[in-house]
Amino acid sequence: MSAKVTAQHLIAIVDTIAVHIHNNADMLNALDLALGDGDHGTGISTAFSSAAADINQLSEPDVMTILKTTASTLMNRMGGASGALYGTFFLKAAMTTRDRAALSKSDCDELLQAGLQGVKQRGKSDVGDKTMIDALSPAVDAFVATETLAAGWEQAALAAMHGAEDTKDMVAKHGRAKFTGERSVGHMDAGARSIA
Amino acid sequence: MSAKVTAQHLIAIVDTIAVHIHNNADMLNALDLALGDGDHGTGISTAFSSAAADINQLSEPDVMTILKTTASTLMNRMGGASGALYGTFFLKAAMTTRDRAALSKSDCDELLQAGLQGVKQRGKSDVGDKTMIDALSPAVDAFVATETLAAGWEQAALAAMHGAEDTKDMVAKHGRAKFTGERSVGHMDAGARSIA
Amino acid sequence: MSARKQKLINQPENILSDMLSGFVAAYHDIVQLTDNRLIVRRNPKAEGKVGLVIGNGSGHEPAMIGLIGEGLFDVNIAGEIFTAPGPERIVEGIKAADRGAGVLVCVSHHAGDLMNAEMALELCEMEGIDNVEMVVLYDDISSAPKGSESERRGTAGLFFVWKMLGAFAEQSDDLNACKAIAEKIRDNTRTLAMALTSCTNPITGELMFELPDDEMEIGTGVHGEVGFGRQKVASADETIDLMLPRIIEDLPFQSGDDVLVMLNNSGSMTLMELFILYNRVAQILADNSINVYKSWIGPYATTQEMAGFALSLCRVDDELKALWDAPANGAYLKL
Amino acid sequence: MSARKQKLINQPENILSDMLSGFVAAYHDIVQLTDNRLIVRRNPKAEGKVGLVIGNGSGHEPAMIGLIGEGLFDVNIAGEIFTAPGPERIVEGIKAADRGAGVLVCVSHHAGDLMNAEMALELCEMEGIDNVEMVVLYDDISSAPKGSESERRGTAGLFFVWKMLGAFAEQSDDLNACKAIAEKIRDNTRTLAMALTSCTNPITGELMFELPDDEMEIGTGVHGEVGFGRQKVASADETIDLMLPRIIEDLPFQSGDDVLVMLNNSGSMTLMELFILYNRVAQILADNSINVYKSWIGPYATTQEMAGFALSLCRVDDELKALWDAPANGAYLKL
Ligand SMILES: Nc1ncnc2c1ncn2[C@@H]1O[C@H](COP(=O)(O)OP(=O)(O)O)[C@@H](O)[C@H]1O
Ligand SMILES: Nc1ncnc2c1ncn2[C@@H]1O[C@H](COP(=O)(O)OP(=O)(O)O)[C@@H](O)[C@H]1O
Ligand SMILES: [Mg+2]
Ligand SMILES: [Mg+2]
Ligand SMILES: [Mg+2]
Ligand SMILES: [Mg+2]
Repeated sequence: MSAKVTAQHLIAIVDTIAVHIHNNADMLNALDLALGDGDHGTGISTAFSSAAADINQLSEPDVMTILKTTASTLMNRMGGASGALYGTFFLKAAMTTRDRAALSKSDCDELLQAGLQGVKQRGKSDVGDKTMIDALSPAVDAFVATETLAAGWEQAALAAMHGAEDTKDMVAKHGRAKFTGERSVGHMDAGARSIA
Repeated sequence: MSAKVTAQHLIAIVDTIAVHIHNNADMLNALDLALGDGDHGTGISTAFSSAAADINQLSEPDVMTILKTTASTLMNRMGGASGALYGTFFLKAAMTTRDRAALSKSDCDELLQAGLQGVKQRGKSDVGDKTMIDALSPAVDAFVATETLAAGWEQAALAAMHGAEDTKDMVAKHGRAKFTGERSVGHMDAGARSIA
Repeated sequence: MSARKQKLINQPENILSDMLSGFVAAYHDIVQLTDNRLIVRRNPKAEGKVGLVIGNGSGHEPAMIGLIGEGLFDVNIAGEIFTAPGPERIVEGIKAADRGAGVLVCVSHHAGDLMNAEMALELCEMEGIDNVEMVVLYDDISSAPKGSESERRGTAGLFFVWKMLGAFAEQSDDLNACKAIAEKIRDNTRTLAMALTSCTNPITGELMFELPDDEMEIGTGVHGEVGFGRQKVASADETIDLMLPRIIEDLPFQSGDDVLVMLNNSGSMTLMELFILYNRVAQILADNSINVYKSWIGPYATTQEMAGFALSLCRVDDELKALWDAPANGAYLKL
Repeated sequence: MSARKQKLINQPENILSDMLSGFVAAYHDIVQLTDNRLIVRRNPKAEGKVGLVIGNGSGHEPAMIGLIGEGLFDVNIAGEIFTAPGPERIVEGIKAADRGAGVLVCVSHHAGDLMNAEMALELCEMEGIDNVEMVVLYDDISSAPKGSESERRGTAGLFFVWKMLGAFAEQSDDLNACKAIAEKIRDNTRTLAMALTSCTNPITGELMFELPDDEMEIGTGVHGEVGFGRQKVASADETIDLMLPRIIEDLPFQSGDDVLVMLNNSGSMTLMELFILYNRVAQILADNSINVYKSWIGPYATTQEMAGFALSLCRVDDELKALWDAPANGAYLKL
């Protein structure tokens, strides 16, 4: 287990997210269909697949370029609210990595916190508003609370799952319109988890 | 049983038709609904009711005025194909009664034949075309074939019923679009029958 | 049966009067409602020009009330739902449209419309109103075979007559020339329609016809009359591939022809679908070197909320192109 | 559930491209499709005038592709069905609309539309494209209480902004004045919508929401978002009596006000019903001495084939009346 996240690691991470979400796309759509517009899974899935494809095209990319490329592909291929939010997360994360060849645990802490901050600002929302933030925020906190990268991903994924589960209940109480997104967010982070 | 049809008789006849058709309006609509536009019964019913009302307004009308008034009310209140046809029947019939105070059996023969002729011309159709003519034509023939008015109405009504029944079968073979009209025609003549 | 069960109306017997009142209230700058319930132009055409009249059953809105106005028709006699108006009202319409150069009574070919118009003309004769002509219009290739064109139904393709005859009559003092133009447009127009769902009669709330959810019917009329082809619902391209070649062959439309194209929304098709359908229409016409002069996509002659469309082509020469491009100001047709 | 199960499309993933190709094929005299799939005016507005851009999810046709043209908008960025386009495409749209006097980006208030527009403006800043402003538009009184107007959804009433802002920008070289007019129209507009049936998502073929045949819902959004009032289907007059007073109270519209009125067809309402509904609207406004300057009845912002309508009022002064009457030439809005 490497002590730092290199460009190669990052590409592998995005690839894994893409694969995982692709495998869950139909299920996400099905959830969205509960009463959403049913294209949520398809949207995220195609967007992450293109992101993975795009960054694998890059010749000898640095960490920042990988994150920026991921951000722009996500926001432009996904569209909608989720496209803007996922894109913002990676964009703000990228901004913290200028001139870094690889990312230490503390670099990753900073990166994740910046991404979370960005999503909160973009969405003008915070924990408890029943959005993806209720999954993302505990995940970032859990990551930061750990010592090693490996432990960080583990704890983040767990916290995200719990956060998503919580919103699920919250949301179930608050009508189905927002339900779709929350569950998909849960899966999104579940995707991130499989990386560790 | 009077040997002649007077103005009073004529008014009574139209009244009876109106009542009879009114009582069958829902059933005619229901039949029309089989696949028609479902307003056939309502159309005929309201039109005949207005016709009865209009001729009862007339002060000391002669036979011709009664028939003309009936014709114009029918064609203008009913509209559609049936309005034109029923209206034409009474209009052409009226034309044969100029200056007549009452109608003898032979006057009635002439009147009914003229009405039938008018319908055939208006519709550019004849027996076997699966229209109201298939009910009307045998009815007129049967009437003419009898000696007395009473017998005439009896035979006419019977023949009309048979004619309508026949078209019913014919039509059943030729799709339901025309079905509505034929059955309603059968009832129209059934209405006439109750007069004898 | 995915047809809508409920409609937003008041008393069924008041549908016609409520509708006409609301229509003229909204468009009083274009039309007015006379005491005898005729829809007439707010600004009558010039004296000495030919008047245009049409009567029809209601339920097809915007046809024909929405096509009364400058460069279009002068008077519409709206009958009850799907029932042609009687002869006396048609005579009133003829009188209202008379500007001293005669009146052309247009008839969409259906038994009721035709017979009542014929009786109206007989009444005019009795009353000594001469200089009235009638023209019977038809376009639906599914309702009678080639060679029996005059037995065909009048459907959505009559739109081309209304628009271009309207432009012609706005300028014309020659009744026979107006009739001739109407016939010229009619004889260059061909239409084929299809339905994806049925619809309900607003008076009774009952289905107008039966059509399973997974089937479509080709060749339907504007009252949901049965067509010739019932089959499983196909894709947009497949549907156009089934319909357009029949239309092209019927006239026939030939390489080098200039045409107007209409995709009429029968009721509840989405514009999204109509644009997707039109995309295929444009491809096929291009493949056949048939040039689209102008096209029109939207609701004109509807069958209540029926999901379906009519595809109509009209071959045009320079005279008709000019008439198509002439200004029109109806509540539901502006050029 | 009386919602249509089948749509005439080809591959679901090609809906947007098939639709846009068909649309521009039919209306190439008014619009063109750029390589990066923007819908732009065939005849750009004069140099030195303010450009107008809007991005939106598709599925609402004719909005907004049908409102690109002279006296209307310059560029539309059509996203996938019900999905706002991403920021880069919006930036491309801004560049395409720039005639040297700056560009106003209009946003119909929905989370996705707003966030992507904000990001687009940030990208413009990074790229050093200044002279770009954004205005967020909303009108739906059912989506947030009085006093929280800025939290309300953008729905069919934005039609009034599109038309009158379009007329203003056609003549204006002042970006801030354009933004001010947009806000003025927005702040004088109030809308309430209802649905009689659901509709299907064209990509999945699934219902957008559930609504029993014998019930209607008041307060729905343009994606079938839930409203506040579900009840048995009422008559046309009762429905207007439920909706119009809420709209009048919200602004409030007062005796002596001049207003524009819109009855927007959400999809498969018949014009017959809309005229019957309008008849009651006109009565109530007259009873309240509110003067209807002009009205518009028809499909503009649709929710696929949903049966329902939006009722919208806009209070106008002489400046806005002149802008309403100014010429417009979009494929689906001509004045
Ligand atoms: N203002 C916001 N702040 C944070 N998250 C948001 C906000 N608005 C939406 N979201 C998230 O985005 C999800 C919706 O994504 P998606 O359905 O793909 O976009 P759209 O709503 O445009 O279709 C919601 O489930 C929610 O988690
Ligand atoms: N050309 C015709 N000749 C004779 N009878 C006809 C003709 N056309 C229609 N009919 C008769 O009229 C009936 C239809 O009447 P109706 O449904 O009330 O008028 P519409 O068809 O206008 O709704 C048919 O059943 C048929 O009997
Ligand atoms: Mg969504
Ligand atoms: Mg009938
Ligand atoms: Mg009828
Ligand atoms: Mg979406």
